[in-house]
Amino acid sequence: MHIMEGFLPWQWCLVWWIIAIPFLVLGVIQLRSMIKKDRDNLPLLGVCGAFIFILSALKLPSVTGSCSHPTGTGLSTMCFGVFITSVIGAIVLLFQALFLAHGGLSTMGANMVSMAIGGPVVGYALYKILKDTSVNIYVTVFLVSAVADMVTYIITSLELALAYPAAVGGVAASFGAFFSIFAVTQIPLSIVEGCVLALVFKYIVAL
Amino acid sequence: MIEANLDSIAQKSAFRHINPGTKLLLALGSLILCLISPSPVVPLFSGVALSLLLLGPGKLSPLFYGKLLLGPAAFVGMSIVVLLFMLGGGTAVWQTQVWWLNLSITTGAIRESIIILCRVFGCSISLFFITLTTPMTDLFNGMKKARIPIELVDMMMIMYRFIFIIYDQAVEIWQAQVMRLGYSRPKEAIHSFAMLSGMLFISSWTAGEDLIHAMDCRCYSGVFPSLDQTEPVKIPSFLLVVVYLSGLCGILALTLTTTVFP
Amino acid sequence: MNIILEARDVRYRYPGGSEVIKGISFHVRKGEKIALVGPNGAGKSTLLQMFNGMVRPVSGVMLVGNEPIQYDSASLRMIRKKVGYVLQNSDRQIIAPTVYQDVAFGPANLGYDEEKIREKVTHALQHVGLEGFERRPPHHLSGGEKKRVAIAGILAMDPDVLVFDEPTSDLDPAGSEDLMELLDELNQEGKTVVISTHDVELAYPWADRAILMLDGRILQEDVPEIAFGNQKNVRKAHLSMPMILELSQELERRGFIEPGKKPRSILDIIHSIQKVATDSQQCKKLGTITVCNVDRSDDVSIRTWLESREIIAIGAMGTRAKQRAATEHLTLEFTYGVIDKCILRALRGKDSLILTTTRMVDRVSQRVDSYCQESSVSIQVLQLQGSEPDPQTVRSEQAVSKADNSKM
Amino acid sequence: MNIILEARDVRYRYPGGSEVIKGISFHVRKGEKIALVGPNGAGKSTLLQMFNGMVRPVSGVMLVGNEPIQYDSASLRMIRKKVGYVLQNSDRQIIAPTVYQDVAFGPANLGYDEEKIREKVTHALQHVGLEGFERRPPHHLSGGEKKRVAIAGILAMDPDVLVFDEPTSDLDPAGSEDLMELLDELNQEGKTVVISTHDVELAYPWADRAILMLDGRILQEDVPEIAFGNQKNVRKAHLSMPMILELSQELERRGFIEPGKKPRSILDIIHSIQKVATDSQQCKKLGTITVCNVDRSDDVSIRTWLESREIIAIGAMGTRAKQRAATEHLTLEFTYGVIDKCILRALRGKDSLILTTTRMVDRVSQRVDSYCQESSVSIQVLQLQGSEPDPQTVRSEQAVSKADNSKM
Repeated sequence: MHIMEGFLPWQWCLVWWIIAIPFLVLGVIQLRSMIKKDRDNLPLLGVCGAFIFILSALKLPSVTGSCSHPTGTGLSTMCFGVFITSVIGAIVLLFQALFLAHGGLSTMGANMVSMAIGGPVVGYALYKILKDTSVNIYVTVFLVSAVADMVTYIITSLELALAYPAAVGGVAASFGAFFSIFAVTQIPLSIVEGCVLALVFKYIVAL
Repeated sequence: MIEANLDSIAQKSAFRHINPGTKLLLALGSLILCLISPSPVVPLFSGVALSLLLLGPGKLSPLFYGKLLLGPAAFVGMSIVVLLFMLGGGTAVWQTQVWWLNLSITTGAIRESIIILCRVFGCSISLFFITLTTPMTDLFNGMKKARIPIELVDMMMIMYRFIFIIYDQAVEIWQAQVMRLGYSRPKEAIHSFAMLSGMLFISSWTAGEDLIHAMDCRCYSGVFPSLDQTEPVKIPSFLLVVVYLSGLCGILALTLTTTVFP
Repeated sequence: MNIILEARDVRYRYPGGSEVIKGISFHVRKGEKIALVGPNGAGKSTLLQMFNGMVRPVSGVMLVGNEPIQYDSASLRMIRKKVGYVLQNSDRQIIAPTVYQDVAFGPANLGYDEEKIREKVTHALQHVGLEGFERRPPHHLSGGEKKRVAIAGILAMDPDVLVFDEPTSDLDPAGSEDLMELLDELNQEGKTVVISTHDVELAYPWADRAILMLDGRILQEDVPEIAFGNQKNVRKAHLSMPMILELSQELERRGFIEPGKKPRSILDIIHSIQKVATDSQQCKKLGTITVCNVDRSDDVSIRTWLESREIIAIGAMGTRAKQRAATEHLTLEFTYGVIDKCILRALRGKDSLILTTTRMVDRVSQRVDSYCQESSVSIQVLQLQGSEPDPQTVRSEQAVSKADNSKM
Repeated sequence: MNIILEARDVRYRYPGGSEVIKGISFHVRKGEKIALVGPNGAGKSTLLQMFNGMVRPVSGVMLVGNEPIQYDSASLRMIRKKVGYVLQNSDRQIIAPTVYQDVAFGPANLGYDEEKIREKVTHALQHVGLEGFERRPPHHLSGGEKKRVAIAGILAMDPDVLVFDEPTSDLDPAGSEDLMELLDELNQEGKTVVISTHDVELAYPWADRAILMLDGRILQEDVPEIAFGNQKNVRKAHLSMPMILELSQELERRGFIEPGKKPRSILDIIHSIQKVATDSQQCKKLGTITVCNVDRSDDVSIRTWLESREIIAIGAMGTRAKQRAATEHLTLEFTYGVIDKCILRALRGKDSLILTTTRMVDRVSQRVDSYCQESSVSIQVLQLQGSEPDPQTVRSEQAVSKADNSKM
């Protein structure tokens, strides 16, 4: 779920862009050193990025109107870490805006914070914590993916709430309203996506 | 979805021969003006003007354009409903009580919502203008000129190239599954989808490894060539864009306080 | 024969794209072998995908078993069970982690119980000659084996019609010949087989009917001799004329073979040349062809039988026959085009042995029979059977009557 | 001729896997056309990848231009500039988002300046007949066009040796023939061409030498007539014998053609049959072959020239010739195997016109010449040139001397 072009006031667009840019810069620096170390990383990252774009553009079966971004970013976080993922996520968002008219340029900062940064950061932290526990690897993958998914929607709701606080109750009430209205579709969705990613993981291991 | 992607339409656009810089100036200029406009006039004007440009000289199919505009409607609809009830100011025009919750729509909320709707309209059309007239390949060149880190642009180019290849694979796998009655029950659908994603991941990875080979075969030493030439900036079209944007600025200045709803 | 597939003026265009199928009408009869030929991008795959409802024509009607295809999901399930489709690229079709799981995908989605699924899978794997491969991961298989797994996955759903998109692309010549033979076997069992291909050399001798497609339209539709014999259309469709046909046209122009004769195989062309050149001076003793049914001769050691013969050439037709040859360590002389090659041998006075399966035994006598009638020679077809100590003396009823017929 | 590629007892095993190349020695001479044939999994691709250092043998030495390959990155760059490698799957080879960028990839990485890059790209695209495609994204191209882009990307680096892995897989027959012709053109320009394939019908008439591979070893290495003529090895290598060769063996056994003659084309086989059957009773008037060099006849309208002739068949050889035919709206009778087909016409007393490029003009006279010498007939080869009003009277020096030779 993307915040579409023009939906946020320009002040907030700016704020989210400013928050997102350091991640992007760090990501590019990391990318540059990775490529310098081994040039072969560039094609691999490029193709994986394309894969993540495709995965995010495919509709999940049986849940209409969904876009399974965290499925892709989750996989990428586990492979390449948070900063590179934020770069890949940014490019995916740009391509979605330009290819599929999905999301937008002015709101890209906000979408990056929720989708390419927030979700992956929390997911990665959870992954680090669970990795050394006795939790089954598939359960870990499921939890990481589902939580990253939920975090993404919480941040999106927060972004909307901050931009449009309610007349009565302010940001908190507005957040509650946005969150509950999107929760109807997003909670089942994040569970489904968690299952999918766990199964994908299982499948890849099986091969 | 991808067969009808906006990039292939841009490849065949009637505006293809116009310098990408000129097109970007027009679209991004309009986008920014729509975004900062406190009144709905500028976004509405710009949206209509660019649409007419696309449908008229741009020769875009009106049916396709209509579908494109309706695309984001679900998100906007849902969000606007929330906003209508939440935003305040002015007098209440409609009130209701759901259980313990007092819901009201005020004139201020309506005014605000209309502004947001118009802004979404104006900004989206500015974005569509870029995507429908300027192919990604031209944008990559522009990005290189704009000093966007070269690694980033190279990666985007590889991604762009492989998006189509991987998508074709995804479609084939999906077809094979459907032909054998996959996706027939919800639980099974999740399973099939996971299998598709996993297979796609593996074949993408091998494609990446093959790509390394292919690049080595061509003596890869870190250079990604850029397109040989882009259309030169033509003074008339450039001036036209500058004049239009100045006009839009003028409208913006004049309508700072204009509202459409009392 | 009943019509099993039919297209009535179907058209298709990609959403927002150009028209790829520009009005096509034709039909396929039950039990036919149809080859759809044409260049890349002619719309072959799109047309094939209409047969099982994967692509819905924007106008016109597709009929399966004389019923127009309904596009609700229940009807589509029925259609897809009836019309099996094998993709060009096996790697896209086989995606489960093991061969068993992959072949079981269709039956499982048909809602069969464990027992029935196992039975279907075992049967399908047997059919394509891959018993014992159940637990193998597909990505360790060779190209030909993958193709067979893909076919087994479709066979397990027990369809009436099998549609193959470019079945022999990516296979080496021996693999292609094996595959075409498998298609023949399936056809002998009553399946209708439709393939798309641009390998004219393979399609020419195989098909009952060839359909030349170009640019979303049917260019020509006829028996292969005619469809591929039209130099102008063949060129238009970016194809090449089958070598045999091209040669025979040149020979005909020079009077080495009778005009109007369209040979379909090397045997035919040799026969034609021989006829004009020598006008049947078949005086020397002809060789014999012995048929061994591997399904019914488990107790005979072919090797022992062979030892008592003089030099004989062995050919095998069908997957099981080849497996049998392998287990008995027989060196096979012929593995494709077997019957024709054995007839050629017989004409030169030499004997041969054909290993084959029950379903194909009749094929041998039929082919030899028809050749004998046409060229008024008589080649003996013998049967090697388990219960008889000396098969040479035991000509099967059938073979005798056939050979007698041919003498008339 | 100089040896340009050589393998000395090379072996290779995948890390932690089994041996795929089990000791192979052979060499390729400058200017040769080599076909590496064998089943899938025989190790063809691995061997080819050793030529440009993509795969490093675990033992044995690879030599390029008599120098052992060094595996440091500077030497590898040199090798890869010298030995161009075209992958089987063009989608895997085309890297950049537009045709221009992709073809420029090699030159740009070789450090050429803008100007030189543009020149190389333009030249390479012209060569494969894709001028005007510069700004197209690859996913909007057909399979054949993608292949050409892939080849242009290699040609732009100006290599001495071109290595193609399965160049005709996925192409339709016309596309395959076009491609083989392009390979011939490149070879005529002095490039050494090595292909791997399992299409014996294409490899047989094309190759100077065929190398049969099986299971990581060389099974046989000889001229195609011999390499493909050994039924046993061909079968072992999962190949099929070329139709022409199979037919000629059958004809030979029956005495329709002289023993030992191995025809390589339909022309050859017709000739052989004719020879035995009629023993040179070539009494009727032969037709002529007119060659038009499209590179040098920009000012002549072929159409006008044609109008003054009686019925004549037109063939085109090479990409540019075909393009010229298209711009002049000429209907082409022959688009592949052109020279042979025109000789066949000439033998039947009919005239033909061949459109071709400078480099291939000599090919025509050579082929006709060698046929004439072999079969002691004399077919006139004329030249259609821009400056001359009536080309019929102007036989080129070369053609005259050749034809005279052949009369001896």
